[in-house]
Amino acid sequence: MTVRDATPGRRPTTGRRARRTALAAALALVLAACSGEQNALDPAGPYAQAPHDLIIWVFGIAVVVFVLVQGLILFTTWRFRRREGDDAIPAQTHGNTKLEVLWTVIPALILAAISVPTVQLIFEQMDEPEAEYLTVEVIGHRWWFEYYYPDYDIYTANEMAIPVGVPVRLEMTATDLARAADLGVIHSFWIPRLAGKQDLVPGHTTYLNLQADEPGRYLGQCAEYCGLSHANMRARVVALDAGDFEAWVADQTTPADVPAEGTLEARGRELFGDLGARQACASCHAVWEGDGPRGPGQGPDLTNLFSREEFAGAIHDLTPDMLRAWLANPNELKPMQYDVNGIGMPNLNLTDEELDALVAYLMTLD
Amino acid sequence: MAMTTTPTTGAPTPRFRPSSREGILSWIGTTDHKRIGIMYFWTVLVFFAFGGTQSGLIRAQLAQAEQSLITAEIYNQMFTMHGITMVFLVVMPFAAAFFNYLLPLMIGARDVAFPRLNAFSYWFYLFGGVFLYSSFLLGGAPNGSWVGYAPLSANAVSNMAFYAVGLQILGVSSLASAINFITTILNMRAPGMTFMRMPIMVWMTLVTSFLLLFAVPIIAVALFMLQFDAVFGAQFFQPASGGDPLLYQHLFWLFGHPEVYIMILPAMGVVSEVMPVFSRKPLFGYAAMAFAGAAIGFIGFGVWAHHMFTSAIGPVPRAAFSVATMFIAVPTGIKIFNWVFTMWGGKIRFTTAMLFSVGFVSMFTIGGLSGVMHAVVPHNAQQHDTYFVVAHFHYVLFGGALFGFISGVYYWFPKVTGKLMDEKLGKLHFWTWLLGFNLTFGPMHLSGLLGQPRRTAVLPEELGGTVELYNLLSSLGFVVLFGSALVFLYNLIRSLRRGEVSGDDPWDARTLEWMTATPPKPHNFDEIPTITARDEFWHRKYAEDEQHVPVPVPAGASVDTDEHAGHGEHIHMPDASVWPFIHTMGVLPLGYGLVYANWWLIGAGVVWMVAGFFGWIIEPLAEGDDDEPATALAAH
Amino acid sequence: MSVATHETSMGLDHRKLAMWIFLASEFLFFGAFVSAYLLYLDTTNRGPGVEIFDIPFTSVSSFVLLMSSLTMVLAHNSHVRGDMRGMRLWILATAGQGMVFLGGQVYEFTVFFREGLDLTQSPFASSFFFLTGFHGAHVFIGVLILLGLYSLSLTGKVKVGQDVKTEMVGLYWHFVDIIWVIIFTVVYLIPELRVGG
Amino acid sequence: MADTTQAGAPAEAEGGADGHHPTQQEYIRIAVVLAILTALEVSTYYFEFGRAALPLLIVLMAIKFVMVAGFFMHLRFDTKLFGRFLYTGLAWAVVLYTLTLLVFVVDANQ
Ligand code: HEA
Ligand code: HEA
Ligand code: HEC
Ligand code: CUA
Ligand SMILES: [Cu+2]
Repeated sequence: MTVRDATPGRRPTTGRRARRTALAAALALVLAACSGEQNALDPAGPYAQAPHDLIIWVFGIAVVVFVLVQGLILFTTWRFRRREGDDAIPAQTHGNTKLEVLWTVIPALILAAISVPTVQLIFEQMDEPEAEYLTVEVIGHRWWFEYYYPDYDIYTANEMAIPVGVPVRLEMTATDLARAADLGVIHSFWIPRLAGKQDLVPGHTTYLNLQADEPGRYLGQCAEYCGLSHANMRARVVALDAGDFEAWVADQTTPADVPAEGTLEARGRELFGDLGARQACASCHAVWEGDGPRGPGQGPDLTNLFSREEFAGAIHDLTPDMLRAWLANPNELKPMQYDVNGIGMPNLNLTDEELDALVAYLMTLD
Repeated sequence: MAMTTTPTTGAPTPRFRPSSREGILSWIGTTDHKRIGIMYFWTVLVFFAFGGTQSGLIRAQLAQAEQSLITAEIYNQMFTMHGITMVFLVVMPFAAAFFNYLLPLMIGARDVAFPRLNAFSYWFYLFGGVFLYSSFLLGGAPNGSWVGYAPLSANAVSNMAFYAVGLQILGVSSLASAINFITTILNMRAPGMTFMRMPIMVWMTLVTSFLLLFAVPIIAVALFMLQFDAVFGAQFFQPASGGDPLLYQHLFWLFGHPEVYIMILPAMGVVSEVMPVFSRKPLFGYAAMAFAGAAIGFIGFGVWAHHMFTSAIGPVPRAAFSVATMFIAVPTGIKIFNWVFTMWGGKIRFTTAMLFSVGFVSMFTIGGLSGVMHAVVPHNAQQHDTYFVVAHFHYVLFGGALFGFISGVYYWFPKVTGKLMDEKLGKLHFWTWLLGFNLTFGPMHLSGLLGQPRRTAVLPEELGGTVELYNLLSSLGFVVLFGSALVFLYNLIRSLRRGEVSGDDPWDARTLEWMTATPPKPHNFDEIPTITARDEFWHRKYAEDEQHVPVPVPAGASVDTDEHAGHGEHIHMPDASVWPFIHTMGVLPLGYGLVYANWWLIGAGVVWMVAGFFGWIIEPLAEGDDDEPATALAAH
Repeated sequence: MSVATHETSMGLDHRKLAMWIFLASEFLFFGAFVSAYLLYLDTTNRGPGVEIFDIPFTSVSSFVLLMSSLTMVLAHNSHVRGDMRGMRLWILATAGQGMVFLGGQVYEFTVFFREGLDLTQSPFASSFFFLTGFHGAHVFIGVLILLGLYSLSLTGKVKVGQDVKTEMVGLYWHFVDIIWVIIFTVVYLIPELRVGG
Repeated sequence: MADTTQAGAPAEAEGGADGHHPTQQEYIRIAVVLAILTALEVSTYYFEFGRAALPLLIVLMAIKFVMVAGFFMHLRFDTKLFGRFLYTGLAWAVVLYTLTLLVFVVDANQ
């Protein structure tokens, strides 16, 4: 698969742990931003770079103020400490208007200086990108992100593929039962290396621009507390070279294959559509086979499930074993509230035979 | 307790008044502002232990990546209750403890304007806290964060009904205190105590009370709406029927931002008292200090949306609120520099109280600077809801408010108890506190910028690589803080038992409260002093020569303990009353009724409170008091 | 001499001062309800909107509440003059008008309810019932206080020369009235302009 | 805030106007005016005032408000401080909530 090829082996490993042994000082760390896929100090696109440049500058001012004030405190407390046996009473100065005006005016000037570029950048960041851009619609659900590409009629979840060097404008809102505009709560979409965060508010549409300058896998996370599994609602952006992106689009717009009659996979497909007395997978998940339903229901669209690396809010690697464990007991892998308010995926009490068949079938979906 | 003595309307004189000054009943019935202040203090300590324990669980869970010591549900309850506890049950009532104890003493009054209302405030606070904590036993504590955003919290499935009702109760308590304190300050100053002669602590009490007065009603509305959405099916914040979640955010932060200044200004008041005394100089720039405080309060009302920069608001409000927010740094800066210059040229004595005050100025500045960084909107989108914000507000709240209050505890402990706190233990407390604090919250700046979001029950593995160390340091910091808190607690209890006797004026202090007996008598002053200057007490002790160098006045330091000077018989103090307590208890059935939509309980609570209120108003303030002599001043 | 009337720095009665302070904060309380109402004016969720109001009916009850302010001030006036019988009479008249107003509100709510407007219908409905309901709750408390004042004056707990007590109750009552002056215009009359009547 | 008021100098407070409280007749006259104003308000429901209706209603409301506060609540005869409280609260509420509603309106990104 093109997507996976484009981002080989970028899973976090213990290898990186060695790096954190050095306890770098705050200043050094902020200036020489260290790496990490979810690191706001390591921007990888213009919409992250501009705020970063601004804050570095503001941080510089803050450091100066910090050093000045703390230095002044240290000096004063040292210089004017009472020495043993000195019981004299110091002169009773009550104030000094000149000084006081000084430390009113100077901070005001500094702040005025900060606010000008701040205000400018606010508008720049929120305006529509000037260049041709790609639109992706984002819907926040408890607890996963859904993406829709109106230009290509593509549905996917948790992992968003974007072309490198092209601005992307996200159009975002939130609901829970897809498109039923019901029960949604606020989420926030945040890929630190590509852009700041923007909330997804039910009943509103919000916009966020982002752009990646290099191919790669950029990590992020829902950043507005959204209940039980807020911590397990992650987001990934996979930036692809133009060619790879085209291949990805082609793949995503191809319907799923129907497995050959009599195979385990076919049995899985059958179960997917009908679990007897239990709720069928198909009642919440769509698999597009060229006709029929398209797009997510209550759960993610699974047509191209195995084109993604992670699943369930991008908290687990998508492997057959993990998938099996998920189907056997979703709550075990990710706390959800299906029993309480119908949010999340239920435990369908699948038998081993059913699990084998379903996993085999799902593995054909790439 | 006498819950059964339901009042009978119209009874001429209630027979039920605790008259002794000892025993539990005397505390339940007390109307003495000093004893109420002491009750606030001990209650705060208990809740602080709860809130600290919750943060301990948080830190344990986050000490390493992908841990599951506690479930996500428990984690969410922990940080929610931690936030609520620290804000509403620790910092705010801590301020109330100081205000209560000190305000009348500092302005030369015998009590606050409404002593029974004052007791009412305390009991409402206590029952509000008990009510909130009872949720642990009744199916789960609130779990929607201390800001309780709708629609998440406006949902019957969440435990946030307890939050909505509990905070409502605490709000009533605060509002009553605010009205009480404003009236007291405006109306009960000793002769000669003009506004510009009031200690800064009193100024900050006044400003804080005004902030409460105007902010509490706003959150009251937000909470009512939340509560009715969650329990009674109202539609305020339900997007499905067109309700707008942003309305809740606006209402919450219209309260919430003034609230943060409600928490810091009292501590600034404390520091403004401590610094001059131990520098042996008057406060530098008194007028600027008073007005900067008022300015902070005023501007503080106009910046609320800086908590919503990443919400669904447009660029114009983002820009406007960004600029407004930044400019709060100006009056705050004035305060910082004035404190430093209070020390400048002084002879600084580094008692524990002074150390904590210096710590306040230093640590608060750090928190303030990260606050200004938050206000840079484009980058706020990176900082918002990360540990960088967590670092910011712990620096201003813990490094600010708590440092200030603890400074105040060391400073006024001798006034309250007549004993000095142990200085050796105090210094141990200070240095471990400072270390533990920075160890806990310093690294959070980094983990936040490196991408760690707040309110997450697990530290993700893939993030763990970069921020795990910082989280571990934070967790270690908690251990240091915990140890340090134990030192503090031990010091308090030890000093209470066998602390060195302090005398009336151990610090060579400047303000009125040190001029009376230690501990003060129930009526505070045998004779209400006439005020001729700011720092009245100091000026009675020292005169100034031409070069502003003070010279002791020979027999000037006469402390007001002279039995003969007072006209004991004329001092008429309010008697104890159990009615505030009885009245207040009705809030429990009312509260549970609202949470469980049980009209019987609601009805019972209302009837109880109305009956209790009647008992209250027909009981004279003091025995044999006709409540209002014909010469009533207000009438003519 | 009680603490409450101890000579004061500003020469003001504590209780009056406190009442005014309290009333100042009430604006922030009602203001939030009014804002929510204005925000949700058109958010009716396919249910009834402002056209449901019965302006003539509400005008009458508004008028009653307005006139109760007159009787309230007359009660205070009587009290100042030491005319306790007159004071009691006017107090009862005030409480009576308050109850008429409340009765009107209960009637209005029931009618709306039958026509499909209840708390859970829409954000508009919720904010309408909250705003008017919380105002109603204030009137209700006011009536309780008035009756309390009345009975205390019978038992001699409120006497000649203690007219501050009546004045305090009056301040609260008038305040509830001026809030209704605002509500009547902002909630009923102004939105009704658009409906065209 | 009356920050300049000297403690112990209740000069302003007494206002010296105590004796001039209105009489019963005056109160009744005020009530009659209020009644007329209310009738005028309600008339906007029956008659077409066009674009004048909104400002008219607001002005009438303000007049009624000030009259009740001024006469019935004695603001005109009491210390200025009380009025300051009342109108500060009112103004504060108007400013804050107007700003809030503005944020909903000035909203390019919703
Ligand atoms: C005591 C409480 C307190 C105090 C005093 C402050 C003070 C300030 N706060 Fe803070 N704040 C909180 C408590 C507090 N805050 C809390 C609890 C939250 C999080 C709520 C939540 O989401 O849960 C928060 C969140 C918060 C945010 C939102 C962050 C986000 O979630 O995205 C912002 C944004 O602007 C902010 C800004 C400020 C500013 C500018 C100040 C200023 O007042 C600071 C001014 C002080 C100084 C600047 C230092 C001294 C000045 C000088 C030495 C002069 C020279 C300085 C310069 C020229 C810069 N705060
Ligand atoms: C004044 C306020 C205050 C104070 C003092 C603290 C103190 C501490 N807080 Fe804070 N915290 C908040 C206010 C405060 N907090 C708020 C408002 C939030 C946001 C909540 C939300 O997101 O909704 C928050 C959130 C918060 C988080 C983020 C949680 C998350 O987002 O997931 C963390 C994480 O580490 C944390 C840690 C701590 C720690 C370790 C302390 C430590 O400093 C605590 C130290 C205390 C002790 C060690 C107590 C020991 C006491 C005793 C031993 C005395 C015993 C006495 C008797 C028995 C009588 N807090
Ligand atoms: C009641 C609705 C419902 C039913 C029935 C259901 N699911 Fe799900 N499913 C969900 C939801 C909701 C999620 C998203 C959970 C999350 O990540 O928070 C999900 C997630 C998944 C995922 C992970 C998708 C991704 O990309 O993250 C897979 C795979 C999956 N379901 C397969 C199945 C199969 C197979 C069945 C039938 C045996 C099934 N589901 C039945 C609701 C349902
Ligand atoms: Cu979605 Cu947090
Ligand atoms: Cu704020």
